[in-house]
Amino acid sequence: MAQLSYREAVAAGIAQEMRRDDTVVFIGEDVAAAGGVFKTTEGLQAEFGKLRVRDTPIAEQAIIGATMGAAMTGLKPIAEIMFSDFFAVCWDLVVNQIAKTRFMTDGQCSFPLVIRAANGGGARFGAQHSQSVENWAMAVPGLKVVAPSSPADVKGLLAAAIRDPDPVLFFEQKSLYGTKGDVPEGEHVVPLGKAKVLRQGSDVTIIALAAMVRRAMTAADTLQADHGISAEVIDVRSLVPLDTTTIFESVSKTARLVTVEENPRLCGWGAEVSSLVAEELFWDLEGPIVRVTTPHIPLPSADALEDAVMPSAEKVVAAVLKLVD
Amino acid sequence: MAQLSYREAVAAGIAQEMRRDDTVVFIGEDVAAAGGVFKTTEGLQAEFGKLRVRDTPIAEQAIIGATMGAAMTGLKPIAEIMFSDFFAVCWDLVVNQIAKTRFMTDGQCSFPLVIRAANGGGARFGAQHSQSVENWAMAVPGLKVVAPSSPADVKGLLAAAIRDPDPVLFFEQKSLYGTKGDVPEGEHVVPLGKAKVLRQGSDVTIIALAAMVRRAMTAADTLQADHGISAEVIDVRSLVPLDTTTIFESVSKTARLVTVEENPRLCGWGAEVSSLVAEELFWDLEGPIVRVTTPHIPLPSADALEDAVMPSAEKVVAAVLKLVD
Amino acid sequence: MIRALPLNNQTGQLAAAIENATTPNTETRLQLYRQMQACRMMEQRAYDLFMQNLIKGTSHLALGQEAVAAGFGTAMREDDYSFCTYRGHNHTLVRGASMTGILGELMGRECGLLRGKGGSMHLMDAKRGAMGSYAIIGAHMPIAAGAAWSAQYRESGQVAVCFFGDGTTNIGAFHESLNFAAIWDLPVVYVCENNLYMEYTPIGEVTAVPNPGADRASAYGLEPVLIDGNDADLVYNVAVAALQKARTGDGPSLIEVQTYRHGGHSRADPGKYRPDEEVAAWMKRDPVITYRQRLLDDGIEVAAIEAIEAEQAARVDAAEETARNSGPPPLEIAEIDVWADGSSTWRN
Amino acid sequence: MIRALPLNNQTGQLAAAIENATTPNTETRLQLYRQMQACRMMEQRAYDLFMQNLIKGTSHLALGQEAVAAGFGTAMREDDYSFCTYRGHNHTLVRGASMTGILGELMGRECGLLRGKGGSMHLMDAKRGAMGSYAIIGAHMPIAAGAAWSAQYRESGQVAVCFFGDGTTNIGAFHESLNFAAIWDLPVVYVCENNLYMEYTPIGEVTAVPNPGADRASAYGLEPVLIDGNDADLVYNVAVAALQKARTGDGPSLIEVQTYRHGGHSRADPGKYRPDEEVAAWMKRDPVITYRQRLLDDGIEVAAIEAIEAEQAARVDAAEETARNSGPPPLEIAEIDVWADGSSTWRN
Ligand SMILES: Cc1ncc(C[n+]2csc(CCOP(=O)(O)OP(=O)(O)O)c2C)c(N)n1
Ligand SMILES: Cc1ncc(C[n+]2csc(CCOP(=O)(O)OP(=O)(O)O)c2C)c(N)n1
Ligand SMILES: [Mg+2]
Ligand SMILES: [Mg+2]
Repeated sequence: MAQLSYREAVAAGIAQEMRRDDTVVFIGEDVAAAGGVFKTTEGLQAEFGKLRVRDTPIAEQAIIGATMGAAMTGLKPIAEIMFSDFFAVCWDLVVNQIAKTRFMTDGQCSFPLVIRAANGGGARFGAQHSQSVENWAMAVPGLKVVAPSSPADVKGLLAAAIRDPDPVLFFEQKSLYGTKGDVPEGEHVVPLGKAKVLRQGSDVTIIALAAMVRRAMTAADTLQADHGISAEVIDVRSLVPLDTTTIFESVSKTARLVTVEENPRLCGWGAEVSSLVAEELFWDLEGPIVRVTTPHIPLPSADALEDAVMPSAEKVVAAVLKLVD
Repeated sequence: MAQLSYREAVAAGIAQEMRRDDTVVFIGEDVAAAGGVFKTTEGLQAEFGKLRVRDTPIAEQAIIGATMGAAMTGLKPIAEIMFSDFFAVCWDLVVNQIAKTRFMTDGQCSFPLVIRAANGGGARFGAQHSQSVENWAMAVPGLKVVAPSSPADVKGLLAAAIRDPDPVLFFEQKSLYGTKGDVPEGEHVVPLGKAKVLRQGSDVTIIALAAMVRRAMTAADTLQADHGISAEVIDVRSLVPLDTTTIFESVSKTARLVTVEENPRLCGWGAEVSSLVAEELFWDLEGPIVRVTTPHIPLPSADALEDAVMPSAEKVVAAVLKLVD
Repeated sequence: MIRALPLNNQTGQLAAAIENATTPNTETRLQLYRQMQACRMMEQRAYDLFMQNLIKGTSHLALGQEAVAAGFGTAMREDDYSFCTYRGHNHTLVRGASMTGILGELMGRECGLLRGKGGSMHLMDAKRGAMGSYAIIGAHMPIAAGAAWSAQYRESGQVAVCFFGDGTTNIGAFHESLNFAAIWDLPVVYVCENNLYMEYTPIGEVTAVPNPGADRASAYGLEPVLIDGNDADLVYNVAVAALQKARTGDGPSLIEVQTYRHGGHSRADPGKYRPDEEVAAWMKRDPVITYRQRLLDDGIEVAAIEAIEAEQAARVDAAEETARNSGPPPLEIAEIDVWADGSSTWRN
Repeated sequence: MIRALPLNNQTGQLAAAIENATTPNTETRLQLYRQMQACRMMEQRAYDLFMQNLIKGTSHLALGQEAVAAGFGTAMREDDYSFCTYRGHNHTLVRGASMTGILGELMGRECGLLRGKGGSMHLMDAKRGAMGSYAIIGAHMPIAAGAAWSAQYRESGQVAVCFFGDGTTNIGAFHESLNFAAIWDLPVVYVCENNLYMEYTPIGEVTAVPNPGADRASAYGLEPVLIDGNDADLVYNVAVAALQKARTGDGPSLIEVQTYRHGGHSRADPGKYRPDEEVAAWMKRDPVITYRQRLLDDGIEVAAIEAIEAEQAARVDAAEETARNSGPPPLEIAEIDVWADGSSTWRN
């Protein structure tokens, strides 16, 4: 085991895969010579050279289009979109081209590509640099959607995403970049589509993603310590494929579900999971399904305001208490 | 009352508002001289002149950006995006700029603008010209989202959208363009945010939008005639604002909810409504909440395939029967 | 024989190649004629099939623009990549795709190239390098750059050719792609088929420069090239030169070819917004008819020409026949092949 | 005095205006100096406030680029519109926005221009025509075109000025906006501040032409203009000419100004990728210091200059003081003003 930061785990995951497969290439804005604006890709150009790790112009449509064209002709490209908010400037390539072309052409081509992006709030960057947009991607058939919460998962899930023959959108939570954790040293691959039960519990299931996972864990600690409530906490890790087996098993046991998501309220992944449970596990439920989300607003910039609106451990505790009381 | 087609009601709604307010202007690709590729805007340039009704280049970012800039400086622009799938090429302007700027600037500017788009499947146009993307818009704070199902609503809701001081995305269902209905002759305005109970019922609530409304109504007829099940049918009409009052009243009464949406399965508006009900009306429910959607796939083009995957009256009937049995 | 349209400052590698090019040999010219006739007859048949309501949805014919697809298709290496638009039946056919597959796809039949899953706007035959038809304006331009980047990286010597219309030059993806291709010296040839209209709007009304492709070339450090796209020999020679340039590492080209579609923009459009004289003038420049005459004038046997015509007529008849007899696609295929494992499963 | 950088084929209305321009009068020049000093001192203070961790989040300073904001700000009519980027503190200040409001916004205080809701990248003072700072590259370019379209439609005589960087010229929105503005003859002036870097990457490595703005002008039928952006007199004169051109119906301009940022791209960046000699050479061309010397050389009293310096120093001190004493914004404001009715309600 090595102690790596979430940030370092990005480069570690990419490097692991670039070493074993020279069709893996990596492009993006300021990712190569400068090592990325979040310093997530430092050292890659030095190790793999200027042909495999390349800086691009500010041209997200070109970046993602080129990534698609390369993937359908023999490469396994990785692209960086600096902030996930910028998916909006190249969304056509992602959702109309990459996601659909395999299906439309009766399976003639595959798209083994990964698009990484720094996602989420907490850095006081304001509404255009702080969004959590995993749900935008989840809504589009043809995209796999992954969002790790720990350095080990960053490395392992990123490796799996690069090996995956389908397009994967890989959301890195920018507020986690500085966090550290144990990461297996040798080859490390974590399969996509497996949620992780981080804490066993019997009274309520709390499911969360990325930065919300720690808050859910803190909430579970408080619930246990202060209220004697035993919460099971699940890190969803991958929205597509979605591990309904693990989630359903837990909800069947606890009979109560709280989802914790960072995105604004409407049409988030929590709504999807809630509607799945309301349809398929209704008779197992002993109470409403509660979603903790950011309100349906753009994120404000000032620290006081941003902290006030995002889901917090306290809000999760409050939601559970309302539910279990 | 006049008999108008859904298509004609578009021009009627725009013309009504352009006559009363000369800050209303309208731009888009082939909308002016040619009257639109769906012939929805015929006659507008002839009546209102070349300065108020203008053809643009193929440049959706320019179209939507210009619409935003005009709205914040005194005009009430309407823009057409020919197919709603093309929102993906100008999504940044819609979701990051138009939707957020009022909030970010502490309310310094308003954005009284409307973006119309032909939405949805059934025309055998294939996966890049057939999407239902109302849910993409619903997921973004700062956008109002409307999708009419009848000619009268097209005219009345479009008029309300044009008068509204906020940005409205107006989704016209392309498979409905040829359908006809009574439309009030004089000034006609239907307020945003009011769902419409189209049919009273007591056993189950079926909520639907746009082209799915007729299918829901047909299903309700069959349920009554063949199974003695009394279904209440609600046309949601507007996703933001969402008329939870009307929906909740109905569900409290029937205790059962089926949503019918055209979009692919994950993170649709049906998931949001389902999760709202599962959270706020849980104790009133007497059975699971069932969502009828297109599967989570891109839409195929061939008529046989397209018909097979979209929600149909039969599928709605089957869903209700499973639920009520 | 080689007639470049006059353009200011038109100098450079491609201009020189056009200048020095000679008439293609007879075998090549017969192949150009064969390709043009195949396209022409297939699309005329497609038109008839609409009229019989056997083709649902929309469809965009390139009747009148055949010299472009034929010229490039004939000049390309088998393993080169081509990317085209919704108006891409011909570009797909000239790469060797099955005519039955194309007509079958338009008709939504099981024998369709995509078994009915894509439709007329999305034809692809990847194993022949026909890398797809894209229905959202401009999207395929960066994708083509990506295929070229892949070829460059793999040192395969392949070139990507990307066809698009005049109207497409005003969208952002055009700009991003050209700059990207230029800075990385990518082996990609961008072919702007200027047919004078973006749908129903004359291109001049929505474009800041007279020549939507050629007048933008210098913004990417590229040579401006503007040629008569109804002259198959000329298109072929330019294609050879641009492919060669790309293959030898000299980077991308942007070639504007002037042409005209005989019919409307799409199935729904009778094309009435075009002045009668304009249509008449261009009908006189029909690339198939004028090329036939040129071949005869140059002493090619009428028998050779008629043999091609007969062969292609038979080919279209056979394709139609097979497509008509093919059933609708099996419904199960609507829910497969979202993913590489063949499934559409999003949960476990 | 007026020094346009040499550029091939640089002819036309603006080139002529530059050629014929005379030195601005003393009042104007003192205003230019005042604006530059205001920007300089405010941003230096902002830098100090970062260092004290009183500014959270990111921030992008334009230290070294002040002549551009000052030149245009001084030339603009009060009711003209300006649109800028995340590097927009100065462009906002020169329109008359409160310095306290700007520093307060950077610090996330209630007295901020946006009461802390937007942050440093989104400054706006709409009532002074400062129509916002946009943090996604290129997005504001079509928005500015829209404001210009509105002015044209309302026949208000207003002009929109849109500032952006060299790196922005490679994104699609740049292209769409320029073409759109050109075909509708919109009264908009696009100002490309070429500071040689897109974040950390030298602009030449990612751009197909040497002059990212000027070399693209002809693609939109516009005159290529490239000037020294560190010369406030020159910037002012060009601004006057371009605003006049737009105001009188002669359509848009694209003006590239060469300049340099003294620091890194953003708060996080020490700017180490830049050669020392390059930085040193540009520091010698500091627009504030060189302009001060020029004013003295031209016989302007040192007292007048020092008065401005003292006045602006006092202004910055006062602004900082007020901002420091302002509390955090009330939490309720996080959930208002999504809609024009002041609410954020999405259901009834
Ligand atoms: C982004 C986008 N906007 C609009 C359309 C609708 N549309 C389809 S074809 C077309 C005109 C294209 O003109 P041109 O590039 O000249 O190609 P041509 O059809 O003449 O071959 C338009 C506007 C589209 N498919 N994609
Ligand atoms: C669409 C988009 N892509 C990337 C970024 C990240 N980004 C912010 S500033 C910047 C560089 C901009 O360079 P330039 O246009 O030269 O402006 P400068 O910062 O030099 O003023 C980049 C890439 C962004 N904000 N938006
Ligand atoms: Mg055209
Ligand atoms: Mg720059």
